[in-house]
Amino acid sequence: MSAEPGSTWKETPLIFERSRPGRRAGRPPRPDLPVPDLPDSLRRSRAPRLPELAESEIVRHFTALADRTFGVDTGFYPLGSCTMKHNPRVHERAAALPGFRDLHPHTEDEDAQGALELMWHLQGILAEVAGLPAVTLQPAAGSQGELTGLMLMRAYFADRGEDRDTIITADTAHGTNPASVTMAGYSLEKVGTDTRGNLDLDDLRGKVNARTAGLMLTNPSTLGLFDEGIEQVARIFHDAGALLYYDGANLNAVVGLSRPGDMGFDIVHYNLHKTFSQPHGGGGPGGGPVAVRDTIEPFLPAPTVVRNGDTFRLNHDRPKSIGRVRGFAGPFGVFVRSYAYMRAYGPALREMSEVAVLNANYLLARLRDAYDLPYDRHCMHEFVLSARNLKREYGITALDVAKRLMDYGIHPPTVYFPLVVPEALMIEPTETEPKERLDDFVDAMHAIAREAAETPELLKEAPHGRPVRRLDEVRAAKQPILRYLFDEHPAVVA
Amino acid sequence: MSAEPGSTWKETPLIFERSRPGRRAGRPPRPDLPVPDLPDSLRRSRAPRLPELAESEIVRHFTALADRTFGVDTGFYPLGSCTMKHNPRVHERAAALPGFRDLHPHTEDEDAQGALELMWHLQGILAEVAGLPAVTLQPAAGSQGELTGLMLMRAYFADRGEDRDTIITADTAHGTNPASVTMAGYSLEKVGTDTRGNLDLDDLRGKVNARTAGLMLTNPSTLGLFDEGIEQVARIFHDAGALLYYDGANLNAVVGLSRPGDMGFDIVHYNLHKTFSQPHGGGGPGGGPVAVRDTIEPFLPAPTVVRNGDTFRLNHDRPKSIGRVRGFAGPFGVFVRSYAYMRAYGPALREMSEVAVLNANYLLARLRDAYDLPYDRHCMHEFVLSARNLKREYGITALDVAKRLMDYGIHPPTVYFPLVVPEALMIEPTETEPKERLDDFVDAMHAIAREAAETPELLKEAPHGRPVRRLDEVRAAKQPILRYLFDEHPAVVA
Amino acid sequence: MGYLSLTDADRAEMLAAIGVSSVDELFEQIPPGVRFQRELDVPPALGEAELMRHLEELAAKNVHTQAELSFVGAGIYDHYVPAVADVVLSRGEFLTAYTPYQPEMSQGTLQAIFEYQTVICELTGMDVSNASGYDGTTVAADACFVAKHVTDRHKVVLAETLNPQVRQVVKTYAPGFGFAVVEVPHRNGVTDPDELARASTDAAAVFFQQPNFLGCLEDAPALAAAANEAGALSVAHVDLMSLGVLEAPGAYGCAIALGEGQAAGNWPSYGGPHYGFFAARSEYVRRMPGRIVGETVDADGKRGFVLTLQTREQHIRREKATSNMTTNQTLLALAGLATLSWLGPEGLREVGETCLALAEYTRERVPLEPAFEAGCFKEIAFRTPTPTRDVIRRAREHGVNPGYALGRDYQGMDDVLLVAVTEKKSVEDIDRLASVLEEVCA
Amino acid sequence: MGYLSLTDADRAEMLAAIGVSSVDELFEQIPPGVRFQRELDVPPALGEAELMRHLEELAAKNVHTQAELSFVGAGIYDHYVPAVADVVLSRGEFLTAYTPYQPEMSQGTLQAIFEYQTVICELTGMDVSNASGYDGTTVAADACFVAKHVTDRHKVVLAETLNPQVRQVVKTYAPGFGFAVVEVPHRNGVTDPDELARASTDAAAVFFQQPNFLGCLEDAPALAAAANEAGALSVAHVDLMSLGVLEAPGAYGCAIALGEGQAAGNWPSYGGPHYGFFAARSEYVRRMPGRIVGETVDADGKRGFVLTLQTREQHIRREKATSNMTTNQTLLALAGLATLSWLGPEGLREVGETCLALAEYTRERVPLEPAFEAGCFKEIAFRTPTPTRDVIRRAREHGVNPGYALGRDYQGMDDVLLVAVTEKKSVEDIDRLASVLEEVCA
Ligand SMILES: Cc1ncc(COP(=O)(O)O)c(C=O)c1O
Ligand SMILES: Cc1ncc(COP(=O)(O)O)c(C=O)c1O
Repeated sequence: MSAEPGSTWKETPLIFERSRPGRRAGRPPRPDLPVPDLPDSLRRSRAPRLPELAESEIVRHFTALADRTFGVDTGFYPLGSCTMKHNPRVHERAAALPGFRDLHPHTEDEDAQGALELMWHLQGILAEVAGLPAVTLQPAAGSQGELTGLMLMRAYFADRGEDRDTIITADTAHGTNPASVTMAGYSLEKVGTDTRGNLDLDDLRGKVNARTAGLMLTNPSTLGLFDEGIEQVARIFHDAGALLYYDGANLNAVVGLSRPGDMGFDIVHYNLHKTFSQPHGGGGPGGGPVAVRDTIEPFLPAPTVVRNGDTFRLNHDRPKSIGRVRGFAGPFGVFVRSYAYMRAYGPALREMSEVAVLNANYLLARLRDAYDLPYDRHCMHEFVLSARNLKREYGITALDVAKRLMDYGIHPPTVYFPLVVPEALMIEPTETEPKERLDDFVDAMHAIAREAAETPELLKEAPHGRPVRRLDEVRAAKQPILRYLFDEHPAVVA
Repeated sequence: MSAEPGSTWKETPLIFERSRPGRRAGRPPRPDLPVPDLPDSLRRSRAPRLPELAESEIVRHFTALADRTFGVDTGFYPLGSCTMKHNPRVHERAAALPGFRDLHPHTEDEDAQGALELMWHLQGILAEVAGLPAVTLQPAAGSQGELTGLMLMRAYFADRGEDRDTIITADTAHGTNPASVTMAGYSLEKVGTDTRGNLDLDDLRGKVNARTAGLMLTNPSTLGLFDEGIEQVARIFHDAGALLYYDGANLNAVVGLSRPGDMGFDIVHYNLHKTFSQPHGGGGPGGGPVAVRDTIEPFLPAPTVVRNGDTFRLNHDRPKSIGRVRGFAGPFGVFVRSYAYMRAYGPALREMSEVAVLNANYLLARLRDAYDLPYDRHCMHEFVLSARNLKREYGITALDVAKRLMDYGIHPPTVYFPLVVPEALMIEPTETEPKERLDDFVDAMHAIAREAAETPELLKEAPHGRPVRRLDEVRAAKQPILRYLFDEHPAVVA
Repeated sequence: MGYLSLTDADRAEMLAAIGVSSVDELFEQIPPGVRFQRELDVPPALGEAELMRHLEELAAKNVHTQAELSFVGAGIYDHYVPAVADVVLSRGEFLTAYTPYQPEMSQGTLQAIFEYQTVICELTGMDVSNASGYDGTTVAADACFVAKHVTDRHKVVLAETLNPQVRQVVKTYAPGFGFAVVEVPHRNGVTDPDELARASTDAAAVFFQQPNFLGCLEDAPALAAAANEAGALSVAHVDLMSLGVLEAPGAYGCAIALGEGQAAGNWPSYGGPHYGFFAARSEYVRRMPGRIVGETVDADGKRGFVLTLQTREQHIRREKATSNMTTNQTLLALAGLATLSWLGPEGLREVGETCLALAEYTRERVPLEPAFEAGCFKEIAFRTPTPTRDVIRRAREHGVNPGYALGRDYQGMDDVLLVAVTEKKSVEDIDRLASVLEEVCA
Repeated sequence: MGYLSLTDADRAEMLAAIGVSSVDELFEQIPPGVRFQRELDVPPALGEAELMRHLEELAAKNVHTQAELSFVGAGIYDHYVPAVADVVLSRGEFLTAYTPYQPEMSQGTLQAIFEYQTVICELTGMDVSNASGYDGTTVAADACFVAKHVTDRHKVVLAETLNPQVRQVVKTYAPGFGFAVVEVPHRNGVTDPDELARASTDAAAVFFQQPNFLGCLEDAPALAAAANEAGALSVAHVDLMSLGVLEAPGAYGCAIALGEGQAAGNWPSYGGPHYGFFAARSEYVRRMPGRIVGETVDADGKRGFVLTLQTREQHIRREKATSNMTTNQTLLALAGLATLSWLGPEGLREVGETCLALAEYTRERVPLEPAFEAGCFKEIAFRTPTPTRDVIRRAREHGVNPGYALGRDYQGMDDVLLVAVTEKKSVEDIDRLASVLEEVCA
């Protein structure tokens, strides 16, 4: 029931608040058989308070929640570093084919030839794109790809009897890189960024030594800039006997244009949900395959997909493998979608990246006068602006700009990352946006810059057209309410 | 792009206004073959101006349009006479099974046994529900069922060498009844309604004679009242050698409780999209099967589904048949859904109708004090209120009430029908609504009655929470714009 | 059971509010004599899991178009249905809304129908389209009803090359309209314009199909002219998927263009639900059957869409209405809109060119005599050395369903096989068809 | 090609605005030495129709669970996935949104995750749940990382009856955590609490599974107690679908409950994507891995939901984060929420009771010796007279896949067959299994 009739955003109670004792939707089969007793110690003592609703109300509930969710289907979503491109609907149709959707992962290889063939082709395309020969599809996401990559380094050096304990990352690195370093049991060393946005080579030379296991780098960097010194960087590490790890989150910039393997990277992860359009699903699923050089291939997780003649099989017999990092052979449904995306382009995957870069540079060119540009270069598939000019002059922050964009029907860019740029607005349009959507965004960003001068309070109080406005995150963290508490639940505020 | 940033309803341009020359989504296969020439007189001379969009924009367009559409999934939809019940999602899954969805209608019977078996069971359940032995599934909707029924009457009397030219309908009849009468080549006679809402028997006796082919009646009537004199009515027609046709639009009130065949009806149509939950799809599709007595069976459209032993087939050999009224054997996808709905209830279909009637009477009991009740009786599955009290006292019409309900997140009831009730509000909750939704509606209707007294202008200007408000229908009819006119299209107003 | 959700507590409260002690009391208005006393004799209730399994078992008994290489068309075609059509069909709001009687609640449906009407007008070259009819057969009956009032004549002429089911439905409706039905036989697969002209005298409407049911391209402009000269309404039954390459009926002077929309965006689904499209020249707009959406403005001057010209319709005009239709096929028509928008002008032309090319390739590769000389679009008829039904049966033993036996509908054509191709067929598919026919006809 | 939509006119305008004459200029920042010069050697582009056909052909090469009567489980189960789960998965907004960094844009996703967290807490009897982990294996590694920090110990104990893949993943992560891994063998299908207690000394965490991988019901309370007494974190790996009838880990004192969520609302999908769930007692909340949603209020005092306790996370804490996870499995978890909401407390209990009843019926009907004495829930192990792999192969020739060969994972179990049932199996299905095994084992 609407709080104030006429307001377009109706209140959406929690599904538990929509429940009524005795309501139900699903009626599982109940064969005419006795139900054996369980020992008291194992029998459920208190029924779980699951929702109790009719099916019609369940459908309405999720329909209402979906209406309060903004996706790529809703509009422009230039969330930097996340590559929010169009998700073709044919991917959902394909992943739902019974031969894929209902295939049990313990199926014998000879009965899963279609699935294995798809994965084998996917490995091949990924290898060609990275310029590295061997691929594991197992990691569940980019972060796990990173961790897998670091485990591979450990195994590689252990196998060579070398003892190296440090991983170097850029100060522009995504938080997952240092976090992965710790989880892999390595210690972390940071290097700075020079004035052109490249790795600071002098700083680097001073830090690479015999203890150095390797580098983790995103290229193009999180600034959206291709590292112009990448060849020297690679030489420095390889000369020190260390390895280079490529964080593939920004691969969408260089497919068919420059290959990590050719840049000198030894280990690469891909984010299938970014570059190859697995729908992001409100947070996931994803896919984080890893490609490596021959020298590292023996250590890849088991199983891998291999081909003999016309048949394909899972190879579990990998004596030097680091082991498995996830269940089964990876998130197969994601593979179906990403393989479909690749096949829709073929060799024109190169054009995919060209357009991603063209779109980003067009936005950059049209916005550079209204916002600060920390590194004045052509960008790759994304770029980082700073709202510090608005902050200096009108007290308007990157967050205010982000919130106001919502009123224009546009999802905000990534804000306050990378950390090296104050008031950062990290903008990634992707290749699937038509020019009109880019122009809408330019118009909105210019209008907001004007509003910052003329009606700053409008921005401070934004958004005005969303169901809620400026949530109290401090309160959320200070007095955490992390689940519905039923009778003890605090009354709905206001 | 939003007109006023902050407004929740974004403008949604026509798909043609989103087009750009040279854009495209679909790329059909192009075999490497020469394309034969066509004679100039047959070759397309001017390309059709179909939309030109990227797939991402097509998806966004229809997503935006869906957001501007209110369905049963969105909320309570008590549209009288339309039986807007929940549409179980499993129906969509079932209808999409390749064995159903991809089945070509010219498939030989032996290769369509599953489909034919389903249709045969459906016929059987429909026959049992109507209390009549023979069923055709062919008619595409209730209206076509009506027309089919009248054609059957014509064939029946012609076969008996009788010449009858008049069909009698009630003054409460739905518009499709008189319209069908004309299309069937009959002339129309109307009978009145008595003070209890039953057919006026005296009026009726005076009108039934040797020219009378039959009666078309909805029972319960469009007033939601069961005709208490139905037995006398049947006798009057049968004594005159005439037939009775049952408009099944209100069947949801009586399934398993009273059967049209037992009431004396000779021909019955069902609205599968109403009683048996085929989603209404913004206007359709529907299904309008017809059941008849043995005496009329020979005239049913061909083909019908027949069973011999364990096999099923389409019977085209029906010498006395009126012929076919639609392509193939009917809207099969609709049959899958309605059969699924029936199987979800089994004999409890009776409970379905009981709850539909209980829900309606609950609403009636709770609303009778705030609105006029023209016929003071228990109702069946729906009931008709009148806003004439609000009109008299505050100048508030049924339309104002309807528009204001939108602001409460509820779809308005049917208004200004049936014609015999001034300022009619025709309310049908259906059996799938939980009590909370009924109570929401009661609260809203009471609030609106109060608002009528206190803030009538709020109602006159309603709705306030929808993308548009009070459209100019006169202008639409006087200066019809029935298609997009491209360059000549009138500029978007305001 | 089923989808009911009242709890015992709900029931008790509700009965109390009503002031009755049991639900039965509510049914006392039903005369005892017509109350149904026993339990319904219907199959038992199934939970969702059991229900799906039951339906899967039924579906598995059908041999669908993916289960063999099929060249059956004859009115229903397996053109590719793009995934964007699923977006429309799977959106709960489109799926579960009804006719947009309350425009403020249904701007999405209304705008989409307005867009659909525009697409149909563009393809057919007509001025106005309705929101859909039931299917490709009933729209023909609708056209007869229009012609009856426009011309005051009592005869309808049908080319024999018009889809047999369409002709059957027109014949079923004709008595109610007081129409006599005249059929004009084909000459070597096509309709002779002079013969049609002679038959058209005093006709209210004249129907022909392009491409026709035998797969042949008619001299449509000449047929339309013949009808027009006789003062009859010329009605073209056309295939939307052909109109990227074939001339629009509006361009050669037809009064009405209509047909079966399935090929554009609907699955075969054993015959339905699909949509029939109906478009006409503007002079007939006030006689149009069914729903029509128009553009207007709201109280604030904003553009909006409404059902319009409703004075044509049954709920207002009752016995004087132009049609008795209310529920139509909107959802299927919107799937058509999505599909045609996805194809765009380029894509639709390419589909047409691919059909033309594959049909020609079929003519070359299949080791049988074409039954007719006329050109074709996506269907082509061949003579079989043995009865066509036998050829089909034997070919299917090799996993290929070679087409439709025209003998089902036309006397003297027991040895004629109608082969349909769409853009989904590959050169290899046709090679396989050819070799199987080679084998079974040798 | 693909999904690009810039027209030549667009390109020209955009290049002009940028001030370059060609796209290549934009790539001059890439050192010539590392530019890729040739065309990518990948398979050619396919239009949507051809792509679907290619994928359908691949899918058709797989023998899926509907294609034979299958009793294979062993970690992935074919419980019924209700159609309401499709509603969630098919809504474009849920599908195409990302992590709800901007709460005003994502209240729907955030509220749904909050509801999911509540459901997981209710089922496991825990205080707090995260928004999902990758799967049932990686959440175990996450738990080790929590235990490492909470206890400062360097050993993890795994019952051998814990899913082999879970054990493998823990072993893969262990070196990075500086963990030694100790496994405790099963005794007649179950874990001996005393043996586990002995092994638990100085352990950071102790893992067991209920019901365990061999299908047996462990004395879970005793195992939890053994771990707790040793000062280790007791971690229960549980099956959500069992928790309508089996006791909640929280009720018998576990510190952490986690597992594979697939059984509740996800399709088998050859192993993923699925969701791992992770729930813990409140004292560990600030060490939890992954996203957590919390309730708060907005500037107008309205209730709303946000990602919270982010100081745990990598984007803030970086090398000190409790996990490196960012992308998770939200969409799959929401399908789980929809499924569990559809079942409700009654339905989940009924699923559990049906599993118990069918497993017992299987024990009675199958003409083989149960391999273990312990009670079971939905899986039961039998000894086969000949090597289990042969029995499976021969049974499949009769269209029945009788189960999983435990010899794949456990030495000395080459003659043990693990049979899984769910509520989707009927009495007739099990009778058929029994008669086929009768035949192939005779
Ligand atoms: C630069 C960078 N590296 C790594 C990641 C982690 O990838 P994932 O989210 O797939 O775990 C991301 C994505 O958030 C990223 O943007
Ligand atoms: C009483 C009544 N009769 C007949 C009809 C016509 O049924 P249909 O819409 O299925 O053609 C309707 C529905 O609009 C109705 O309410």
